[in-house]
Amino acid sequence: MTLDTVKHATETPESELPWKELGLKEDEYARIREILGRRPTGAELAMYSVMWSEHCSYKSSKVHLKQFGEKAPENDALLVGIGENAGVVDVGQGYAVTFKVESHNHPSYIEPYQGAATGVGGIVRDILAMGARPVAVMDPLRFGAADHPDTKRVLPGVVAGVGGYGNCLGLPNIGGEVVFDSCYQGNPLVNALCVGVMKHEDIHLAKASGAGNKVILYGARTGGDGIGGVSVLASETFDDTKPAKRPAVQVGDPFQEKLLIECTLEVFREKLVAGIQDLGGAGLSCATSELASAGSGGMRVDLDSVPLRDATLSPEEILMSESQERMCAIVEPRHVERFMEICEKWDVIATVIGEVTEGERLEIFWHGEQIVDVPPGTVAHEGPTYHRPYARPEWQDALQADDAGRLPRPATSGELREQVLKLVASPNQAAKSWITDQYDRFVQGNTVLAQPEDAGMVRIDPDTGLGVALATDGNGRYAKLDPYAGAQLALAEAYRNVAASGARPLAVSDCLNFGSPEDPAVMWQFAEATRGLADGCLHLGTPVTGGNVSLYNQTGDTAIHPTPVVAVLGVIDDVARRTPIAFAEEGLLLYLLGDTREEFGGSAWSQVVHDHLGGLPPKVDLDRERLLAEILISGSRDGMIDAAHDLSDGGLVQAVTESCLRGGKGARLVVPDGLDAFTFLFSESPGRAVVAVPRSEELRFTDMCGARGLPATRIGVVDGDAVEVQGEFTVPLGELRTAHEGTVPALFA
Amino acid sequence: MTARIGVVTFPGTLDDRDALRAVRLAGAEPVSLWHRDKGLKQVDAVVLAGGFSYGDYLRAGAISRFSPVMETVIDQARSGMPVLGICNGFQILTEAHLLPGAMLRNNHLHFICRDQKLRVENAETAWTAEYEQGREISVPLKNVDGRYVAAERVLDELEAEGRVAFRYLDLNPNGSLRDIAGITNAEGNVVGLMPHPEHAVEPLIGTGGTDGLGFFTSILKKTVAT
Amino acid sequence: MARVVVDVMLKPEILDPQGQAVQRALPRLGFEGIADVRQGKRFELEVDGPVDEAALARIHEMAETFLANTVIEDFVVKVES
Amino acid sequence: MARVVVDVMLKPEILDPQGQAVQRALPRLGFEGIADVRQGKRFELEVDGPVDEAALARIHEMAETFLANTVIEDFVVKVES
Ligand SMILES: Nc1ncnc2c1ncn2[C@@H]1O[C@H](COP(=O)(O)OP(=O)(O)O)[C@@H](O)[C@H]1O
Ligand SMILES: [Mg+2]
Repeated sequence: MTLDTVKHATETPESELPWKELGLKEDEYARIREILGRRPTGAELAMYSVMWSEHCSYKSSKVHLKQFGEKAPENDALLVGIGENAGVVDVGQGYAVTFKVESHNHPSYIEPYQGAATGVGGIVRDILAMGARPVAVMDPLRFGAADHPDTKRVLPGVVAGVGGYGNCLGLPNIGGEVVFDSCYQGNPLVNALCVGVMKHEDIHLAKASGAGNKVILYGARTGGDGIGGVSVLASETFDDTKPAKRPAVQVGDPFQEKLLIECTLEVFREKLVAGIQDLGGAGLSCATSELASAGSGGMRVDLDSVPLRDATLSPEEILMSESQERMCAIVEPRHVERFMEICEKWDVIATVIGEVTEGERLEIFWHGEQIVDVPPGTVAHEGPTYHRPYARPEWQDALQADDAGRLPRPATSGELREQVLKLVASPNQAAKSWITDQYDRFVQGNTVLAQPEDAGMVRIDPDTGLGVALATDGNGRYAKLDPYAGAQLALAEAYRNVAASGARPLAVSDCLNFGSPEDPAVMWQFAEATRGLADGCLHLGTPVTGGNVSLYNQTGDTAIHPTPVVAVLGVIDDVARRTPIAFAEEGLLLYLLGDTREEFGGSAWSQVVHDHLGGLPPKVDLDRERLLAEILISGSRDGMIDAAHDLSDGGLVQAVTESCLRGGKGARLVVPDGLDAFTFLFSESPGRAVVAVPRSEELRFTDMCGARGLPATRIGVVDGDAVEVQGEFTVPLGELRTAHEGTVPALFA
Repeated sequence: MTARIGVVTFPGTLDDRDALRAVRLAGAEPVSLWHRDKGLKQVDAVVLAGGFSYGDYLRAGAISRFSPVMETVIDQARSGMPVLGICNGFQILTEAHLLPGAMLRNNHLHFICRDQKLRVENAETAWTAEYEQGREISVPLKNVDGRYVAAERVLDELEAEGRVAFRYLDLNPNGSLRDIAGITNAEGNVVGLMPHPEHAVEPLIGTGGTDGLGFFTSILKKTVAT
Repeated sequence: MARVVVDVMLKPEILDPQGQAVQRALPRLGFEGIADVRQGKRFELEVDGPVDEAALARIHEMAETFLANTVIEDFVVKVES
Repeated sequence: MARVVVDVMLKPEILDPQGQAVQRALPRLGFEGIADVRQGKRFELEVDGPVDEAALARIHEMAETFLANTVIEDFVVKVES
């Protein structure tokens, strides 16, 4: 076979290329020809096809994502916004924090362990590439029905993969989510978040400038992994009846990544790096074109110098390979020797594969012949933009009309008690410690809060106690009922969780998991959710700093529930002031903050007791969320509250169960005037939290709430070894614990 | 002059910085040691920290055991230098035959991370002198290859000589024989255990207690005294 | 009782970090001349009853669906003599 | 290049939870008649040069000191035909 060089392409304009097989549309191919003024070479086609895929180019989503920039709130804390590997926020004392959540959904369904593991690996490299030391990970997960046989295959594999990779890297896992719903049966969602810390002056960007600077590829050798994975995975719905479509799976090597982290941090420390980019989706195609287009000059790469694991790889394959644990750095010639020494110290293979040039083109050579000659920006950023049609689905009205308020409620106290136990034992509400105990939460010695707390919290300065808190949330059931409100509810919940831990919410990252953008109903859900999230972030003053979109999460014509997962980052000046969820001391007074309304649409109760999804989700009030957060933060700072737990799915009874079991103490509860016991226990009105206040602080605390206009209702006291709802029922803690903690091990152990 | 306590970093070691911090909090001088260097920088004692050295590939500790630094550590340990192996460090010590037995995959096959109760069974080793015999402590446990096994004869010998240094309480988290969480050599200078005392040295962090600090104050006293 | 062995190895194109780590360690231990190491799993099955064609077919199926993950692994079934 | 295989199995008296987990899962998957399962490791070594007695002796030593931990494991060295 003759090599398809640029010269050859010019001479054979009519040669047919497999653009269709690579996932390109006819007009996209025409556009490439127009850009180049000739037909692309095979290598060029490979690069354009991966970079213009949905996954890399955001072609269906970018017209909507624009809002995150347009509606960005004024926020002095934002140091680097959307567009870089991850956003960076100022957390004070000279520190900056970068965080991002990303999806690895499709690969995790095919090969749960490796899919999840490489998902963690990928997001960690993104954070590293910003110049930060990664300090924690989180894993928002969604699976099919808990009792479905395939969930028994997927969940243990995913959990072992998240743990296997993160534990081996030495990153504490400080939180996440586990949600079961049959809508995720063929499309589990594996999202992964990483947070990193650096000093302001250490921020690094992905750009290649300075003619003569060297392009250094370092880390693992390049193999035949995941070739075409990007385009095939993201452009088409995965269909497991056709094994031929299965992309090659990537296998991760966390040990290699750990070396990559230490080695990279050391070259940063010695200021040897002018620009840096991790290799993720689209591998070298992505790294070289993005580095070159963000810089001032062009770039020349000799592909022969790329260290290979498999000597038979073609140049196209080398460009598309998604082998894990690789990074690409731009280094001034005078620093190359030292850079190499540090790589050698860490047993990391490093190779100069090219250099930054005076020109404006990205030129790639193979055996001395030119196979790529493109304007890098056209590959990296000028992919197609679709204005996909969207329309509110015709079933939406009927779904919203099917009000959960009409569902039969428990008629007797006995029935109420039964439903409480059923709720806290249901897979979604049950304790997840069987899962989270497979993750190291202690490593690095800075973990202040981890699962099952409302937010994960790590200390970033041992001397001052400065720390950050993070929570991720997303409720696909709410979003299905109303995607605009659903996205805001996810935001509100994560925001509230962070505030409940005592930290001040600062910034947002998100992972938008949806079905096929080619379905106008799904596209409408997507448009509504992004609009809701952007409006919500503007209102709360928390900018979106970055995130990820995962589309085509559907089986046949059936899409998953729209699932915007929102991560909120907060800062706390001294982690000693953090608020845990545990009711740990008898005599603490329990206060319910916020208003409780009859809101059961999309609720856990409607799902667990009636297998019902309909009506409207609870009503969001972002001003109220803000006020609640201020009270929670002041309460923590001024030592007025000993414990706090936000109220979300499952309502009050779920929160009280978790806090009592965590502290090993019971509670006596009184149904407040004006509420019935059922609504009191199960309503999911947002903007609420339950707090435990020492008697000595009661007056100060209620005065503060009163002065600021936040309803605070005394609902009981921490006491004994049972949860008692006066006049209704009593459940001994032991019985509650068995119900709440037995479910997940019984399903998966 | 205070004691110099070395902490070895192998490729893949994770808890080295935490161990250095624990040494500092105990009042000793922390010294970083690198796996490729044979020299021990005149330290008085060595900690082999936790993690996944060499990815735990082949067997946990199997590859690290052959590093240059271990040649010296093995030598010095045989002539009495105190060595503490935590988790991966314990695995390295068994692979190096400084301690008997071996570590295998947990009986439930999962990585497990929990607050673990232990009993200090031998308060006379170089690393436990600050505890009273029988003291119950709570420190984090986190591993996947934590099941201690040895031949019956070896176990009997360990018991008879009081060389079971720590035993799991309440729950045996991994199927370790005779609930063994940690052991010592006959001389009491080499100690290995699976749980992580270096993660229990500050309020708030980890378990939120300081039950693990005694390991580091013990060695400080011991090395300053001698 | 008869013994059937199932050897499961990563496919050649799939990264084998364990094998690599072993190979890289060998020269340091003074063992030269090993060009490549791959590490896989070996299952020893004790089979009740005769190991006839039907039994082997079942074991083959078991290996394919359960013992190996054929997305990334190959396997071989052997009757131990 | 010649291939030498080293099989490493836990000693029979050592509990093998991985093998047990496999065995327990089999009936649920519809595979009956497997009385016992043990899971071990298989190393495939590609040897430069001839696999003569000297080479095999070296590989034996490598297995004994490195590939297997003889406190808990047994091993077998085989030349692949
Ligand atoms: N996959 C997971 N990984 C880590 N932590 C998790 C995971 N799933 C749940 N958690 C943790 O368990 C706790 C309870 O989860 P959840 O009920 O979803 O919290 P909330 O309702 O407050 O958002 C939280 O601390 C959460 O971070
Ligand atoms: Mg919460």
